[in-house]
Amino acid sequence: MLLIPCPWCGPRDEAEFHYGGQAHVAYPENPAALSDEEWARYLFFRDNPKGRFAERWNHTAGCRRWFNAVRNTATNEIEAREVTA
Amino acid sequence: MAERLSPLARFTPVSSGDLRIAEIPFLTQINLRVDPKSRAAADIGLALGAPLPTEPGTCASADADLLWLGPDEWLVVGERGRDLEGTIRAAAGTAHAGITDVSAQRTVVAVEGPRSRDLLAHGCALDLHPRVFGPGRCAQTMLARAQVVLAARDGDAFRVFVRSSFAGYLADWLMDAAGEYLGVTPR
Amino acid sequence: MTRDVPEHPDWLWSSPEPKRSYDVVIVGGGGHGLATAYYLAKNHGITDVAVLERGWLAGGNMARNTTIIRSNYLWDESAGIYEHALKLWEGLEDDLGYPILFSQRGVLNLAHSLQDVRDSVRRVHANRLNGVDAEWLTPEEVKEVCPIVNVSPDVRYPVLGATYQPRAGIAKHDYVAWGFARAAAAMGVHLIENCEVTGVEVADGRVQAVQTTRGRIAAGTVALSAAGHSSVVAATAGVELPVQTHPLQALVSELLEPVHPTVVMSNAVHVYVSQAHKGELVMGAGIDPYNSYRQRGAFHIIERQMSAALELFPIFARAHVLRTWAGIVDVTPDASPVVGTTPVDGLLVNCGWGTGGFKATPGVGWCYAHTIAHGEPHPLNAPFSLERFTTGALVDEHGAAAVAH
Amino acid sequence: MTSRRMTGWQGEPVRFRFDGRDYEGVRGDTLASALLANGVRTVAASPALGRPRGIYAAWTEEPNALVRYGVEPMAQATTLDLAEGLDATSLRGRGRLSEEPDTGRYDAVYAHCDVLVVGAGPAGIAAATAAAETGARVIIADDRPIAGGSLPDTAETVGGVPGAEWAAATLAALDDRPDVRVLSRTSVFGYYDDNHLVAVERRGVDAYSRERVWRIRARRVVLATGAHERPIAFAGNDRPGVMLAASARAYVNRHGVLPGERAVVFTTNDSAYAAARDLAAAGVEIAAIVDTRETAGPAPDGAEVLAGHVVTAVGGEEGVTSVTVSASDREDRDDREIEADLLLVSGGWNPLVHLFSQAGGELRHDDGIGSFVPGSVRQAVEVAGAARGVFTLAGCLEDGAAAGARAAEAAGFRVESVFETPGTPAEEPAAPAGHLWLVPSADYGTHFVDLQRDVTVADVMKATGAGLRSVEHVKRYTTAGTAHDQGKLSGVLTSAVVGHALGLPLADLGTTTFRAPYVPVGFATLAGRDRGALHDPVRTTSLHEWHVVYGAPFENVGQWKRPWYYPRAGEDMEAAVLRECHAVRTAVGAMDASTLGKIDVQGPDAAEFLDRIYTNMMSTLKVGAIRYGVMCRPDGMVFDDGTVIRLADDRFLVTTTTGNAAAVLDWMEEWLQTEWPQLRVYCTSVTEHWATVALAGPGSRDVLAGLAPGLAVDAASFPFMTWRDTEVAGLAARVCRISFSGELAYEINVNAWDGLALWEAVMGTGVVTPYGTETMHVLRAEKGYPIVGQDTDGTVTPADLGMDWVVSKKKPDFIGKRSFARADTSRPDRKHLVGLLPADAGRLLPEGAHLVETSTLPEPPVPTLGHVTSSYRSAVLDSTFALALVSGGRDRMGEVLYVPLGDEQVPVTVTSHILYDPEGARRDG
Repeated sequence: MLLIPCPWCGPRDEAEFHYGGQAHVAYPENPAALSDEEWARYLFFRDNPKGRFAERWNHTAGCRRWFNAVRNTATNEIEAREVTA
Repeated sequence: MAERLSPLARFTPVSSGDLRIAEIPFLTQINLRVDPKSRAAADIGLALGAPLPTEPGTCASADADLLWLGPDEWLVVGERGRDLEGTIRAAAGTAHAGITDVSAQRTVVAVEGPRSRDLLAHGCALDLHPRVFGPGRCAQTMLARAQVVLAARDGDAFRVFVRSSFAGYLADWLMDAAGEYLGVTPR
Repeated sequence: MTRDVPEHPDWLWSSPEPKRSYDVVIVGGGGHGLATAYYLAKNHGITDVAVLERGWLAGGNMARNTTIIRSNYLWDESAGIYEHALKLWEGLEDDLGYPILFSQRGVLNLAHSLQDVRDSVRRVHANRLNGVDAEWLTPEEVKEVCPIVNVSPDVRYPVLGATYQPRAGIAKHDYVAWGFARAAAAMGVHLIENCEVTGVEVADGRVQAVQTTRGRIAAGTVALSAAGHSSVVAATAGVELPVQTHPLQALVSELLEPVHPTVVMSNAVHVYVSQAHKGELVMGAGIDPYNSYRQRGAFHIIERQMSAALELFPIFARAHVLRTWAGIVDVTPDASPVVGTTPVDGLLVNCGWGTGGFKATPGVGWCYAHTIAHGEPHPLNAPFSLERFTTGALVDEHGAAAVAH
Repeated sequence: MTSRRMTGWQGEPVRFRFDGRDYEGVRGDTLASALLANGVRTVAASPALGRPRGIYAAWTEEPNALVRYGVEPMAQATTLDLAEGLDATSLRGRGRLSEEPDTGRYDAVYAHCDVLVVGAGPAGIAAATAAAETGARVIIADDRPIAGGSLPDTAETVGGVPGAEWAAATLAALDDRPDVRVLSRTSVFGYYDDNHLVAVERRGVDAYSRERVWRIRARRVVLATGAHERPIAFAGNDRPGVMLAASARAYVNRHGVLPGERAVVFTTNDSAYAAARDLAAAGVEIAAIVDTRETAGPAPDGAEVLAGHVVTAVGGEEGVTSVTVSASDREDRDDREIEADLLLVSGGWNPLVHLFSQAGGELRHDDGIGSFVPGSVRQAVEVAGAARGVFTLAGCLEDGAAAGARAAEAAGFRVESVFETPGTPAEEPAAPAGHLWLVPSADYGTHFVDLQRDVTVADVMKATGAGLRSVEHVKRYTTAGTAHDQGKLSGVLTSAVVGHALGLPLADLGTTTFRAPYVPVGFATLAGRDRGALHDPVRTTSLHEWHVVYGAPFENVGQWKRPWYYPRAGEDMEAAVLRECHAVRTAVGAMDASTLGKIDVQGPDAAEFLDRIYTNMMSTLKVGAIRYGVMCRPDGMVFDDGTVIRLADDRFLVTTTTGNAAAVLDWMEEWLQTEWPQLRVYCTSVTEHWATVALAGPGSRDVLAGLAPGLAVDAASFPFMTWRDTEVAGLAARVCRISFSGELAYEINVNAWDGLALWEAVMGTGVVTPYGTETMHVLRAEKGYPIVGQDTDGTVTPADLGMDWVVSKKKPDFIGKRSFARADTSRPDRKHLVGLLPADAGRLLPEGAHLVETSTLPEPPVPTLGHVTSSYRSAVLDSTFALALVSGGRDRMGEVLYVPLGDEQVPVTVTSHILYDPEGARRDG
């Protein structure tokens, strides 16, 4: 059970959170202008590094805020955090 | 007019020297969303008699209880029948604020007494030690398998705000867990 | 006195020093990599092959799965490759000359809601059209197949019925891997342990070699078969894969006298359980939700699984969890694998099996070997291309196999 | 049999039964000590070879003495408290699950502390005391019923009193502190990320819960878990009467039991000498001490010490009768047989690094002790005492105190006074231990490595001979370490034997992975309170009790209980549903629709936000009006549907399907917070604030008019897809004129606590038929309205459903729009939602059945055209009918397709999915 630092509520058990995958994958400015390949990248391709990974969490059972954290996927240690703008 | 029926109307309150569990039905509850730095937030605080708490996990008490739910979200709780929505709406004026009557969305279970923390610890992962979660603290979290808003009050007393549809489950769970502190013999 | 599992042969494989160059380098010495090497040699006569394993052979998901074998998948594409695998399983013990303990004790997939029932019946009908044995059982019939399942209507999520595939079952995972390894090694394939691939060398759009912790090894074809580590290896060749790596936990009980005659799976309550040959109950759950390469899950997943298991099997109440563990599985957006070519010439990929890799072992080894030998996919694995994510022609097994094991 | 209880040992007698024979032990015994006290030597047959086995150890490391009793399928006699009437049966490797239901209650507790100390031996108690003195919140957990770790086994003194007394008194004092919790009989069995540890407390059959799982979050952890004595592999080392030396000492000092009369001690180190002294003092004759080292330790009175010797054979099939020893230098072999009934073994000590390793800690090989000790670790953990290779009592006390202080300091507490460790008797400095794992031999067939799996050195050598180089492979080849004891004694020994076989140092081979749980934990224990009705929350509406009273069976929809139908006396489901459908089509019915998700969406940008979320246009909706909407995922597949009602320019109320209420709110919050933070919108769930009663049928207007005299209900005043705030039955209500049946219909929303009053008022009119979800499903299907999740499966677009009209062509973008242009989503032969009418109007197609083109079935694989998603008997159509997703279905109107059912090919005709009132003539009544 990871202890995840919600920037608002403080550290809480992993079970209170919903995982949101890779951070900083913005919805494309103009999807209609993208090729099928580019759109497929947005839909289905996400980084999957072994090591530092900027990812999103939602504190669903708490304040319901989304935030970003950097976690090492090899050790599960959360290294830093920032609130999603 | 027919009687109102609370979600735990069939639940019989329990009381021992160490532990008391009872429903507090029909409280007025308003979900408030507003930018905490806005003029509207300040005005609403004035109208309610206390500034909206901005420290996460805290509750302010004035004419109503103001429970911090999120950085721009509060649960304003008052006595049965109070028009808190009107008060808040009037204070907010035309400013952008989300003001929603949720009085029947959740009911409240009061858990009180010296064993209240022991009881809640069976299903709540938060550290409920009085130094960490003493009077004036509140949190949205899980109690057993139900989402709740938990608020600590003076004298080892807690209010558990639970969604109406989960109230029956939570009451059953609390009674099963409380047996140990109510002197129920093991099966 | 006889033991509860058969003896292994006196000879398994040798540990040769890697050569500087091979026709084919298979990255990953798990079940899939070993089966691929075996079928390359057996079906295609290609034996200048090295299987590179970063740790010990078949020590990843092959050593960590719950050994369930079935082919009752919903979509035609999935049924095609899994049924091909099941047919190979049925002859594998003779084929490999190894006692893999393939036991066709049947698999029950329980339904707990009306929608579960619709989805299950749909799958049964689809299976029959595809020549996959499948039946829909009422709760009473479930009880006949597996008397210890609680089919009382008075539980939180009653059993409303189940699909049943009689030809499905379990096998002994280590024995399967070692059977493939031994047979491949006997045909000249080099099995190289403690040899981690740290990079794939590409020049002019064509694969050249792999860099390893034991030096550079040139290769005509590099075939990835690295499960949870697929994206890490592929990334060194500039190839991105639509997979995410998650922990998947499982557990065993103490050894118990036989009590559970079949395999029971329940997607709705996230439990699957069989009783292995030695007598231990083998159970698995859903994946842990976040990306991780740590072969470790969280304990509340196990606690939840126990709660669900006891709803179905009250008799398990005083069984004990003896050992828990986790593998790391690579999951695609449509819960179906990717088996085929990549934008890099000579670099092939087999990944994204999520929780379904073990049962496919001979089938995917057979198809992947074909793909390596011919440079293009066999019709059975052609639907599982990388391109499907661009066209949208997904093989979406979420509905039927979100917790597919 | 003679009693082996030491004379003068006091204890309340306890009667018990083992393998059908009656015995007597004393309170405080384990089953194992009681059996030994009764002279029972053979307690089991080995699982594979059937060799007789005796008690080998004294606690959780015991490999042989497995029993079942009551509902417990497998337990160790060495950890089982002797209770009056205990009836235990020995096991041969496998347990047996009891058919008797387990009536025990189990539960869990969350706990938090600054310092968690695992193990209440000398090091643990010192650590806890040192930490507690700083004011830190401390939990100390120990798996034994009596604290003190090895102190009760060794009878050493601490601070001038017997160690066990010191331990009990110190712990009692600790427990009196407000911020210290002492957990006895509590095994910490798992160490997870972020210092989350789980433990099981065995509270006993008289407690409210028999066993309790502790979920502990600790800022710092001190592991003071001690060490296990390790066995040596030699010929016949499995005979009853062979026992670990320290375990024999424990039986003497803890239980007053003599495990034999005449003992040989086989050791590589000094610790067995102390055991020999205690046994001798208790009356066991020490025939010889066989020490592998050339320089032997000081002999206890009268015992012969054979330095540089090993045990080469053990005589006695049913139990040790003699021990053959030989000089370990084989050139100078000088076999000698010594008569004995007990052989004590000490191969040195293995620190218990299981939890440390689970925590992610690296292990390091320590040449001095010849085993693995804790190395580096990321988590906030200290290791103290024997668990890190400190084997003296004074050393453990000091090490523990230092670790406890360090842990408290790291948790932010100030160490103001140094905790004075109590005095201990002077100890002779130990001579260096020797390292011997196996006694060389020409035949390794009875050199057991894992007693419980019957694995010998010969088996290990067969594995290495087959080409295996990894200890993990050898474990799997031989099954060593996979039994009930999880290799507590065999693990390191197996590695050492592999090293011997391959000529590699133990340090290079390492161990197999240590995995949770450290001790077996019951399934029911872990399931805890989440059993039966509490397995998963049951969600109910405010009308639930009424549905129960009126006999409705319930359908599980997610966690909700929804009334399925309301059978009258003598009716089956089919009859009830046909009657309910008929009532709605011809008169009026009412359904509890409270479970639909409801989200209040407020803010100046609410309309713009909903335009982006829904496929259709919501910003053009007028205040007072209602629109049906569909939302898709970015991949273009239908995610949810429902109605949107506009309450004000800047306020909407959105409804969702029952199952997706939480998912849709999360979805909206995700887009608002992470993609469109500039939009000024707030979303709030009001699902349970409202109770919703759907009133449907041509008679619904009259019923509503009667209940809401203030409301103008005529079609012109209250048109379709509008809403009104009014009073219904004297209750403040919001009435929406929407229909999911095609009939004139209303949804009446009141405050949830008024829900039952509203429903009773509706039913009080005497003309309204209650109907359940099944009737609702039939009625909507007749109208061709899809149910998300039933007629869709995550691969269906709005166009597939024939809902092009709900997909805006005007909006520049909305979630999912781009995907509609992909090659696969624009294919003409996609599966479309169509209706099916069986040629035989009485034939009900099974939901899930497939469609094929031909009237005879070819050999598989047969291409499928699609499948039946919904299928019902229709009162109003006087026929069965179905909805189906069919490849190119909209181009197949009127075609006959076939549904293979068993040996039959059932013909069906493809029709529009709207089978009833396609003109919509009935919606105004």
